[in-house]
Amino acid sequence: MAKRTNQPTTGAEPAGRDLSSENPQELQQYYAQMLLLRRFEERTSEMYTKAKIGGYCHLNLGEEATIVGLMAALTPADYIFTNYREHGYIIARGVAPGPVMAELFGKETGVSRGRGGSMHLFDATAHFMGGYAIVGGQLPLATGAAYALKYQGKPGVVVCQMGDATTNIGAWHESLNLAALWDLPVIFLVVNNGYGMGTTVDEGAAEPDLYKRGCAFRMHGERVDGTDVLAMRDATRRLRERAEQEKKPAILEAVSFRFRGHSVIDSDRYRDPEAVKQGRNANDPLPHFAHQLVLAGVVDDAWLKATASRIDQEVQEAIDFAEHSPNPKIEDLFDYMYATPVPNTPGRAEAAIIAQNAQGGR
Amino acid sequence: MAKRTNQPTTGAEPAGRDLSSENPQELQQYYAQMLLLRRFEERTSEMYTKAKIGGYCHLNLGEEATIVGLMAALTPADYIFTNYREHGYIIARGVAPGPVMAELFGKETGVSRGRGGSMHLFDATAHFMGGYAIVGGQLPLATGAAYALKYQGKPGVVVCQMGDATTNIGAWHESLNLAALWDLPVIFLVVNNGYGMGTTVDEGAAEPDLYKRGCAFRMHGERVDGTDVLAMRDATRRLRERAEQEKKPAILEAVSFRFRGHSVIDSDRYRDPEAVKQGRNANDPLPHFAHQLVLAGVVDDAWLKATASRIDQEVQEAIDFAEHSPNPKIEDLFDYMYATPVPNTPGRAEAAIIAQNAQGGR
Amino acid sequence: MAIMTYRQALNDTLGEELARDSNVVLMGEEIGKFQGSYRITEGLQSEFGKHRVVDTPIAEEGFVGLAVGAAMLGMRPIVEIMTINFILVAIDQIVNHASKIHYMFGGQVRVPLVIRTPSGGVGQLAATHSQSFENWFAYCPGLKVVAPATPYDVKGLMRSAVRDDDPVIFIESLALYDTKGEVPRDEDYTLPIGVAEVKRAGTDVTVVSYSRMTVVALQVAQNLAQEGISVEVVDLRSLRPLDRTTIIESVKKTNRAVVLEEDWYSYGIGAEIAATIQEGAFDYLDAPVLRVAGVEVPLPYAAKLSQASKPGAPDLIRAIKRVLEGGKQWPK
Amino acid sequence: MAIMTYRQALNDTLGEELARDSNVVLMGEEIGKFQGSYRITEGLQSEFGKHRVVDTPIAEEGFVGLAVGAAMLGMRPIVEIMTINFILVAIDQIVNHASKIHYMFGGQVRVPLVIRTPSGGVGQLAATHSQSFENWFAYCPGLKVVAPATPYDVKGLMRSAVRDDDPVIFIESLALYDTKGEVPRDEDYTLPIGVAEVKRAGTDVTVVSYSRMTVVALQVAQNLAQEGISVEVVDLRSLRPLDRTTIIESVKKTNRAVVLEEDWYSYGIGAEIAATIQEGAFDYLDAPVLRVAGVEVPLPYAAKLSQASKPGAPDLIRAIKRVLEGGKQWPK
Ligand SMILES: Cc1ncc(C[n+]2csc(CCOP(=O)(O)OP(=O)(O)O)c2C)c(N)n1
Ligand SMILES: Cc1ncc(C[n+]2csc(CCOP(=O)(O)OP(=O)(O)O)c2C)c(N)n1
Ligand SMILES: [Mg+2]
Ligand SMILES: [Mg+2]
Repeated sequence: MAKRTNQPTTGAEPAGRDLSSENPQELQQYYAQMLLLRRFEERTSEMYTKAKIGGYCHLNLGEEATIVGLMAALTPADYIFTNYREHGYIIARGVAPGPVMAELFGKETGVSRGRGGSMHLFDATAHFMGGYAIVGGQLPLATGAAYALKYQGKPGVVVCQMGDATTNIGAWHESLNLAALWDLPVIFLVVNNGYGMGTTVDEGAAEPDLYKRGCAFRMHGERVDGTDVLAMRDATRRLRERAEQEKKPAILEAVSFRFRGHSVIDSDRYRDPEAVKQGRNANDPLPHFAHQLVLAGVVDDAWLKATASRIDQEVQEAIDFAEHSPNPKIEDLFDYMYATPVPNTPGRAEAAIIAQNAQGGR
Repeated sequence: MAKRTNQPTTGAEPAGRDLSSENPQELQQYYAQMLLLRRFEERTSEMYTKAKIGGYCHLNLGEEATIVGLMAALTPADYIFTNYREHGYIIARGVAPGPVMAELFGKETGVSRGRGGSMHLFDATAHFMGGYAIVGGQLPLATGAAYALKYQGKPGVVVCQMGDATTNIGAWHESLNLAALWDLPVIFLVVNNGYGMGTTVDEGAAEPDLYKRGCAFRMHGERVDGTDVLAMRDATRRLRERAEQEKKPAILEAVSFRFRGHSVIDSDRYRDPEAVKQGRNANDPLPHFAHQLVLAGVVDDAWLKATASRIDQEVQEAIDFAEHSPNPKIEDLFDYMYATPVPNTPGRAEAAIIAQNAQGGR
Repeated sequence: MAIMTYRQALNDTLGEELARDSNVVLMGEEIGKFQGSYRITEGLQSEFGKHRVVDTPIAEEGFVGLAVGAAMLGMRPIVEIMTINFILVAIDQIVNHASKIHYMFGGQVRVPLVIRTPSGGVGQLAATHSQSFENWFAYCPGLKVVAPATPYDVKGLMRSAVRDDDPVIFIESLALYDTKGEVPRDEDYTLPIGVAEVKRAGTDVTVVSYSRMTVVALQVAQNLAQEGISVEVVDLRSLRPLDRTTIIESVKKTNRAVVLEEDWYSYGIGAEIAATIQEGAFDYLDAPVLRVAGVEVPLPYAAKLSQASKPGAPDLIRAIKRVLEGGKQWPK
Repeated sequence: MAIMTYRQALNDTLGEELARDSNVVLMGEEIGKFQGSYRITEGLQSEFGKHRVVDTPIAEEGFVGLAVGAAMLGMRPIVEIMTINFILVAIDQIVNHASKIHYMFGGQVRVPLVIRTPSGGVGQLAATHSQSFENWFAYCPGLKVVAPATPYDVKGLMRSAVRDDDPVIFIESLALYDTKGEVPRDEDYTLPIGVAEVKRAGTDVTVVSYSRMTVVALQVAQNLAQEGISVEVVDLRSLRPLDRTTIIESVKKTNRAVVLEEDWYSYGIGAEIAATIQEGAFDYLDAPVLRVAGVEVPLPYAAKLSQASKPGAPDLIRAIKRVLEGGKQWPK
């Protein structure tokens, strides 16, 4: 909580940490998951360069601890809504990397059947309710999901992830006001990576301590070091409990450092390369956590090595799965158009004609 | 500032007040203006009932002190943007009641040439920049006017009036954030009359102390008794000075009591008639102020009587002016369509055909 | 059969659907304690309680999106937007979210949501309070858009809309709320979304319209019958999906068509209807399809200007006579 | 003459207008330090400073409305909306405010504002990032809407837009930014808003289009010339006001027409064009006006589905051949 927005910590070696109250298997799993996200995103970037992936593509590099800590605190009953920077979230929620990569490849086996792409991942079973690509768009939706949980008397809470710059849009105000007014079980997770695209937090928000912005709704807010997986997990647990039991929404601001440009095609030329390098080193959640685990005797070098190669393998398999999966068929173009069929809508016959024309060189 | 939202003051006779530092002529004028607004709105209501006025029509009854106090503190350089409940504002700003009533009558001599009606009054010379009928719509506009003043290095500030329920819409958040971020000379005046239409402040706002909602932008806010013309004037002066000199925006919440329904066609059946009667008595700015003026020896009964009859006369003349003014001509239908003429737009020839058809029974 | 107003048909059906399914809730500004600005929801909050008939703050984007999110978890919200003019602040949630969620996520989730709102003008509500935007929604795949003209259609289409698993934009009309019509007592009928109706058969000319303009068209048809002109009235009822077949079949029979619409002329609903007819019934047309629509101005307040800017029966009659003469002038 | 890209033409003209008039400012997300997400404003902040090229928070409703208010006090803001998909959160300020302020207040105040934004799809941007909404704005009296296809037209229309005292929606196209064309050196020409251009003369069929689709149409016209088919290409350039005369005169000559548009088929721009043609050139038409448009789905991400959903040259060629055969089938 001492950490300030836009002030990356310096690269000092982290001190040892008392992990005796923790379950070692869980700690190992956190690390493994963080590494999985890291490698997944690195390979995603590579696949984008190889033109296996199209559209816009935003990576979670640097945010691994935020994501894994968050998910460690959630239960299967909970629901998650995110923005377009969500590959890590759906994987950490338990969806296999294969179908996620397949979605990025635009394949029929993808989590959104190839219809959504990188910015629009979804998995109903995992209660992963979608990546949304209009800034702020997911906020009212998540608030509504929390409304439904409360109305239907179901357990669980909703997590609504967003970026720092999203706190400047009107949907923020309306959603938080409704959530506070109606006592809805929702946590608004603000992933503060310091930037909109090239705009810093201070350049966009008149109150740059984002967790304080709940004051306009008498809503509680906290800031947490988003590069610290345990701090993140514990903060989420606390706010989750409060949301579920007392139906009190809250803001959780997780501060981290954006490793690269805004998206894979952003060359990041508005940041000083030296500062970025330093920020990356100082705020990389992986080596810090590994170091702590080693110091605490939870893992050793051999384990780290084995885990790395297992995960490399896992990501490679995801890529292979994506690569070998079938494309959606043009004949299926109008499937999922309407959930309740009605007359005078195009269907498979029309799609077949489009498919035929497309083969004819469309 | 002791006054709480939704807690109308009790009807106790106000104590005498030291007015020795005030200019008696000014005090008299405040009273006369307040009475003018009162009578104007009462007669407007009557004219609506007689079907001289159409559309929606919202009255300022009970808000006279807020309006007159506000205008007393402004200079000719300042600009004012309001919502649709704005008859009093344009009059107190110095526009003659005749053209205002003519606008309500839909006449060519109206302040908006009969095109706007009750919700859309405008007077460029008075810097009265419009009544706006979409809740929250005027907020970005007013912020932009403040932006222009600052950009062009001009003196003056902008006042953006709105109702209490307007603080729940997204445009509030975006506008206040921009104003605070860019240090714009604008005062956001929240007229808290206790209600949206039938919705109380607490039922709409998770932070019902509305002046505090600026915390999300580090913006200063104050609450003032909106039935006290001098308190209102002084608060406006302070915030105006700050806005002009330091380019610091602020929120001013003026609390008053809504005398009637939301608009003239609202029968107000969701409020207890007895409570409304009491609230009206307790919060009527006119008798309270008259009483203070009499106690302080600024006016006497004869003056009050003479003023009342002068103002009745003035409002009657406004009605007569409206009544005898010409209607806009259908032949002018496309005037003011575009400020810069371009080809392929309808003009007077097309309007003439429409006029002809209209005579033929359209 | 019972005679009831359009308003009563709405109120009844909303009450029935609230009673039928506990996942149905009504949401909107002033729909409860205030009883609805146009009294469509009168009495429903007292009957069903504050958690079924929910008064919202003025935050259309927020509560429309909230309803979408709630629908994704199995609720069936019916949202009132006080008038269609105010839907602009919520349109992102409808068009960028509600309309896409089922398709874009590969069919994994449904959005059973109704947004009901009155469109068009009445009285002298002026530029910001008299608009029609149903064409915008009709343009968007993923939405369904209906616009009933009669109490009977209101009931049938509202039931279908509430029970449909896709987002439905339910267009009403301020000027129709007090109109009356016959409705069967105690019958749970529904009307299919996406199907137009020939509301009056005729042989000389087809008038295509929807919502309040259908009522005007039927009146004109009745009047012209006395002059020996036989007008067929096609009531679209749904704007999306659009029932092109019914329109085209009618024009193939009458060989002439006029569209009557309350929205602005250019790029309005009538543009699609005229384009559809010329494409589908090209060889059958004896005259161009004419459009009778709103004059293209921000609607002025003054009574006469306002009146002159809105389409009405005399304009329709003039257009019908023009097409009967094979009139081909442009501009009108 | 110089050869330059559409992007460069935009960048140049914005720079010239900034230099010409100190009341001109650029506003938008990431247009300064970031140099613009599509590099349209590259270098302009360094050249003109932060108070002329203003980076805004993500608050489209707020800064669009702010620009409207600033325009009312005599500034001439040019606002970038990163892509047209994000304009939905700001549309209330444009349609309920900017478009009405001059008329509704009886001509007392002007709104000299340009909103520039790319429309349409490119790559695999999927459902939320590939839409076209220019038809919505074209529907609204009080707005002017232009959509240039070439660097030459960009310059001429941008100059007119910036110097015009009304709100102008300036529609660009992601897929055109890298295309090149000839532009006169050092000449301060303008092009009139509201006037279409016959970009290629022909005798067999008229293709009506705008923005990127005009480029496709011109290519197709060139190719079909080799098959002996003479295509006339009418580039609308302005969608509001719509230059009906130029369209109709062309069709009166060719007797056949196809509309090529990137937006969705139903209720798109093509509907108005087809309706206009059948009304204005009824006796001249030898075949129905066909529309080649986007398939009506929330654009899927997968490359092949996405491709198959967008209109292209082969579709236009098929349609042209159909109208040449007098093809009258529906549906296509
Ligand atoms: C309404 C809207 N405006 C603009 C954009 C373009 N855009 C996409 S991401 C982004 C920056 C968002 O920053 P932040 O909220 O901090 O999230 P981050 O990408 O840093 O995780 C912008 C401006 C958009 N998608 N939607
Ligand atoms: C965006 C929008 N939503 C709804 C309305 C309908 N409406 C008009 S006034 C009003 C209540 C506003 O209350 P408040 O802001 O307190 O102002 P007051 O009328 O009390 O002065 C509502 C809901 C509107 N005009 N615009
Ligand atoms: Mg960020
Ligand atoms: Mg109020």
